Amino acid sequence: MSILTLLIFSPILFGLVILLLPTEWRNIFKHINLLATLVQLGIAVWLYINFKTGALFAGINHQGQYQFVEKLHWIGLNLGGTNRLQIDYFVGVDGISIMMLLMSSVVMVVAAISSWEINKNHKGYFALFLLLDVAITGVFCSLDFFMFYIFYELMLLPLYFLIGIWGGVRREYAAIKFFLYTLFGSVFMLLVMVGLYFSVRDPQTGNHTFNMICMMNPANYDKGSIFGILSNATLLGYPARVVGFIVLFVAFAIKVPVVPLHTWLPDAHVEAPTPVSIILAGVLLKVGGYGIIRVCFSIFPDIATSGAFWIGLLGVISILYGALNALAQRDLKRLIAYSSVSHMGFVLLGIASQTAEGMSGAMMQMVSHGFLSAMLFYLVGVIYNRVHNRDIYSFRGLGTLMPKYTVFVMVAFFASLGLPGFSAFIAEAFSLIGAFNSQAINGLLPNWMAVCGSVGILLSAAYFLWTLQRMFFGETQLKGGQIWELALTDLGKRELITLVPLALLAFALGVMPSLVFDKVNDSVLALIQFIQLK
Amino acid sequence: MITLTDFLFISAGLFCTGIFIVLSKRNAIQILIGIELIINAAILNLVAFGKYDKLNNAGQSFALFAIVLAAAAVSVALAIILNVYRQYKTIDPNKVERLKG
Amino acid sequence: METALSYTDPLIIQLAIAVVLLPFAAFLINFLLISKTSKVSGWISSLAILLSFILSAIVFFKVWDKPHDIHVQQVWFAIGNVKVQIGLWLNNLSVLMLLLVPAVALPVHIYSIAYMAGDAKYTRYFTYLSFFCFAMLALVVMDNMLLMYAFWELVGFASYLLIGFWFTRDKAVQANKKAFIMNRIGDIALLVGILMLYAHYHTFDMVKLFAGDNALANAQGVDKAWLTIPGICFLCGAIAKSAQFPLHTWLPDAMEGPTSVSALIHAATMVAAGIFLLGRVYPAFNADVLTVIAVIGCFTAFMAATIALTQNDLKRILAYSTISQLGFMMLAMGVGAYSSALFHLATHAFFKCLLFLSAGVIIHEMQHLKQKHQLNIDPQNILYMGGLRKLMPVTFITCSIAALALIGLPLTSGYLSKDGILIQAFEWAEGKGWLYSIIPIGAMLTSLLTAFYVARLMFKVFFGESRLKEFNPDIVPEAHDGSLLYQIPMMMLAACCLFPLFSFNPFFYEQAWLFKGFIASSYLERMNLYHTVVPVAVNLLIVPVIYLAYATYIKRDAHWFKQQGVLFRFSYNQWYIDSFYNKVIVKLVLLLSNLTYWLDKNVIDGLIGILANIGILLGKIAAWVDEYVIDGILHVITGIVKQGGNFVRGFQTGRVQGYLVTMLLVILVLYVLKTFI
Amino acid sequence: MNIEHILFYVMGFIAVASALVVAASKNLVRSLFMFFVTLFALAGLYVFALADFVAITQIVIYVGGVLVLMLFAFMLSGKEVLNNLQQRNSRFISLSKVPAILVALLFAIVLYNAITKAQPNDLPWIKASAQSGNVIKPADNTINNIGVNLMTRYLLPFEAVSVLLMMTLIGAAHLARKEEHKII
Repeated sequence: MSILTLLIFSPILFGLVILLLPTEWRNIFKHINLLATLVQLGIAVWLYINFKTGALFAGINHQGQYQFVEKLHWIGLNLGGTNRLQIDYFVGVDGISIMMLLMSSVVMVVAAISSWEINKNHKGYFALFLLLDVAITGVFCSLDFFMFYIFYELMLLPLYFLIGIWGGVRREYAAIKFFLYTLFGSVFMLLVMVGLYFSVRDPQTGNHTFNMICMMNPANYDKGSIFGILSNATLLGYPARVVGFIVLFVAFAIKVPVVPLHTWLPDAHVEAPTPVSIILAGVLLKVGGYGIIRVCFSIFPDIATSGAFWIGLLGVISILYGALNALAQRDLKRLIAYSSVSHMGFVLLGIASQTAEGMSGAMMQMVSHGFLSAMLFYLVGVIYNRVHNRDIYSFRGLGTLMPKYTVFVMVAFFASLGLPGFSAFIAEAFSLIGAFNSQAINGLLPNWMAVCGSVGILLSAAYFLWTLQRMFFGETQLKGGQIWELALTDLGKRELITLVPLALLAFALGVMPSLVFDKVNDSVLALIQFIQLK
Repeated sequence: MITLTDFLFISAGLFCTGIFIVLSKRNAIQILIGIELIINAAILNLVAFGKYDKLNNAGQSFALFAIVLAAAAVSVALAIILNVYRQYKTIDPNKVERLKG
Repeated sequence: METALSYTDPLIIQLAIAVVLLPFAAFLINFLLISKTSKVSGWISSLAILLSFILSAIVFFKVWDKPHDIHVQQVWFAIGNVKVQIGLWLNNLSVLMLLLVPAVALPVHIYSIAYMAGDAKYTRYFTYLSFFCFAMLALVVMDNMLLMYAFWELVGFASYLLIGFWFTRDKAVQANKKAFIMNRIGDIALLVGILMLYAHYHTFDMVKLFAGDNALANAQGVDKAWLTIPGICFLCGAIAKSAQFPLHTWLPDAMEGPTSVSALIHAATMVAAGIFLLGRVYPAFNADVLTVIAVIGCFTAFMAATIALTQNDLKRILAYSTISQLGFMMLAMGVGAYSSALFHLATHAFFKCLLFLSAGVIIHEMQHLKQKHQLNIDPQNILYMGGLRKLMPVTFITCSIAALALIGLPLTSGYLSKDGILIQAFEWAEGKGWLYSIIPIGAMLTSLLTAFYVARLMFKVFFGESRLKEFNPDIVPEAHDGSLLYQIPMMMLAACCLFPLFSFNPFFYEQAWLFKGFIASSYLERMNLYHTVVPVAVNLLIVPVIYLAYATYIKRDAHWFKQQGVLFRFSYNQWYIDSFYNKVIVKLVLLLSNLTYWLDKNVIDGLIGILANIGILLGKIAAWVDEYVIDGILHVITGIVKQGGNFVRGFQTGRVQGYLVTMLLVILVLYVLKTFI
Repeated sequence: MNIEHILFYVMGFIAVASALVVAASKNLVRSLFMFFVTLFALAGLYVFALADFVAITQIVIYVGGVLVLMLFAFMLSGKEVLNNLQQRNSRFISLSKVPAILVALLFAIVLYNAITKAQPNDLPWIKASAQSGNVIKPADNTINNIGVNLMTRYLLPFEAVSVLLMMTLIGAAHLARKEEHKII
């Protein structure tokens, strides 16, 4: 059994333990849960340390260059003649997925710690939590499209229940909205996946295959198949590959989320319990970005290039639109949710630029946003747990009342608005560099996009600072009066233990971006080269 | 000369009467009598046609078998009827609906 | 990555790094170890800055006027095929700043020990201050534009923290938000400029880009537009940081911070970073951009000076004065008086810092008076002051020196630097048409206005009788010069405001060592008439102006300004620029944001809602069809089957005779069928 | 029309008529006795069909065996049974009998139709055997021949029937025995 398999499925073991334990022991469930995520984090760190870099380990479209690979035949059905249904259990990591794995396992630990507040139906909650953990890890490791899809769908189920059962007042609405949105995306993805399957043959076995890496090589496409590069097939009057790309892109864009497919996000975030918000913002959104890189761009590089302008445009719109919306919010969690939309726009912009700087910046932004949004949502959770209110205008002058809390809020806010020294600065700067570079290198994105993107940084400063001013500064004045003042105690030890590592991580990545860039660089270069070959 | 047709008519009459008895009676023993009548109608036919088989005597031989078998059937049937009566206190077949005692 | 220009000396490098890192160490110690109100923190920070000062002096003397820049680099991280370097670039400009910052910061630190003594967040204050010093020092030595930008933002961040130091005051919080956001506007422009340069030249290295003759910026055959546009972006960055029109409004508001902070950050160092930036990237500007710089500088200088004429808040006057002086520096940069600009930067740092520190002492005393007599006055309002000359002699003397320097009277440092700017502005305008001569004339006018408002300030504060008696005749105003901790730094600075520090010749700026340090200037010789005429004319004009102020405010026999006139109100309301921003731009942005939110809620979500409703409608239709059509058919079928079953069940009576009847009937039917059909 | 015919028709009439009486009778004992008559009449008809041995067997087994068995059966069962076995409230024509009558009449019609259509006298094999002399004459002694045939040609059915007889004997005896215990 390879280390990746262990990484993916170890939470299941813990989940089983939780399921088997009697309900009376519910108090130790959270400890088991935390242990599970810590074990996973340990494995992820081990992977990160042992991950080899260099052009020979770039991954992307070379099967041999992936690391920690495990490939087993999983489903193989003889369909008569030469046709054989070939679905492999195929996992492996390259520079792009290793960072996602590490980031997601850190976020999961944070989410596990913040699950301390869960107060009903412990068994179900933690079982679903661990199932979600499995699915997320699986998505980042799978190299077989079928497996990818299964894990991708598997994420939906626990999330739906986690929001729908443990959520806020309008939880059912939010859960349904979330579910429908994402399901809408993934259902069409299934069609494209099947189309790809019937277009691609594994050169070794001659069978149709779901192997994503085989899908990346145009030589593996059957002549005249629907997604074949030379076959010029059409779907609905458009070239089939364009349609396929758009469908996959929409599926992932919903996850990212890209304006105008983003409205599930604020609702889901607002209604979800804190740990789920953390996972949603910290990891789920990255699945979208990761999917765009791993699936959309790698399988349809030709379309990615011709459609880069539109992708970049969507990115810019997301940046500005999300930021403006955040400016209009009264609910702190909603504000942060919209800020996520804005920040993820940088990912899209960076990816669309198809330059090494832009791609790396996008990767960095995903990692950085993973930590920062986890931190932000955790902080909102802190205050919400205390007084069950998140309205910005309900609070004033928290700085005097909760000094430590305010320090962390400031760290998180300033890190998010791109203060140098924190990861988001490097990430956003390099996404924008990519966008600027694009004009000179491949001419995909016009300069004004990058300029508009930078305006997004300005707006993010505006809404974060305004919030700081409204909530934390000034004389202390609370809607709930004396009762709230007593309830709003400063951060406890457990909360500090969660927040300090996150803040340090954000800081470390800001000072030593090489922690990410070194691992990512080869893959990014390979990806750029791969895309340019088309 | 007594023709075959005469025999057949008589046997047909008996047969129809037997059917009538079987269908209409509410008494198991009477139904049994009806069945016997039908059997006898059949035996009459066998015997009548047996006249034209002197060598093998097929008609008469099988008439004999039939008589013997009918007797055996009657004895079994009677035993069953008595048992049924013991169980249900009736021998009306229409009222015997439960199969399990 | 060594260029031909570079020349390394490990000792200097280490010293320079130490200069930068010492305040950072103080920051860390204060942040992590020292308790909230411990007095130790002040001494730690001061010690750090003192050491920094000493080391920077060593570095300064080793590097100043050497033919080689010092440039060392190390790989920070690699991205794509590009290696991003981290490094130092020490040349005259940066070592000057490197010396200037601790030189100004040291007195401010000492002053702060006394000034902040009673504050509940004493340690926090010094933490921030050390952090600022670190960021500022790092900013001036960085060779890498990305890092420079990083520290550029960090000084802004430190300024944000310090302006909002008393964060329970609403005004302070609004001011720091405003400062940060307005600075951010410039920062974005700066970032865009940096990124454009990177996109074009694939390096962040300023040495490669701008230093020497073989710099990329001077390379032939490159589209100069790729230099001009980033140049304009840099200019925008500098405008925001140095509080030039139209992004100047944050600086007066920033006076909400502690006065010592205003002295260090918002008068001497951080705001000068904009000028420093222009100096660093000077080759990026072509003649047109330089003209724009000059125009902006001149306009800002003039505008701020007119506003300063009518303000009553002591610190606000100084803030507008700072804006005005920064405008002068911009102007100097624009007209090519590179060295004069930096010269003025240095001299201005000292005298403006001193002015602020004096103001701090005065406000401190006024605050005491206010509390003592329970007066409802603004301690910063100069209208309530007066007569402090005799009560606070040390403050008066030091403040006067600074004021004279600001006015630019001979024997002060201000005279040297300011006249340089004026003269060179005239030289620049010569032969370019009358339109260009507006700039030197405007500058001259501004220096006269400066003389007026400084005189007004001095007269109102120090001369005459205390206005407090107008409230209550019984008040005996008491005020003292502060303790030695106040006095020593002020005296140190006062000494720096005099000419000997910069030139042994008090009248000719050309002889100042600082001026000569920048070879970029080509105006080394006293070539023409301007060098004599302009200083004489200016100083001759200044005397009546001061007298006018004296007549207006002390003798009160001149009534030149109608207090209610249009011009007065225009000036008093700061040209309505701030109100314009608040009422138009902020409103516009908020409106836009509400619009997008409305869009989000109603259009996008509405669309989704409509889709959902359509879905539900379809669902309902489907349900109806299901219930009545499909189920209906099914019901009919089942009904038929049921009826059939019921019908057939009739046969299943359990009556043996009934079966028999059926059986026989079937036989009959079969027979009949067989026979007759 | 000779005496033979007359006797035949008389016999036939008795058989059918007594059968009808059996059908019509409400009284079980009466119908049983009328069934005697039918069986006797049938035995006579067998004689007319030149099957003396069958006729004898008919009388011996049916009349002497079966009927006696029947009578014994319910006479031995006691009075209560006897009363219960009496058919109650049965009219000859009642609504419940209509299907029975209908079916019987239909069968009568069908049989009549079949017999007349088939014309058994003109069947090929009957004609063939009449020509080849394979017809029993009134003077023939058939018993000998039957005995030989039973022991040779029909030995297997004979043995099977005998086994069957024994099984029914045992079975009937088992079924008819008085229950000692109630069957659970």
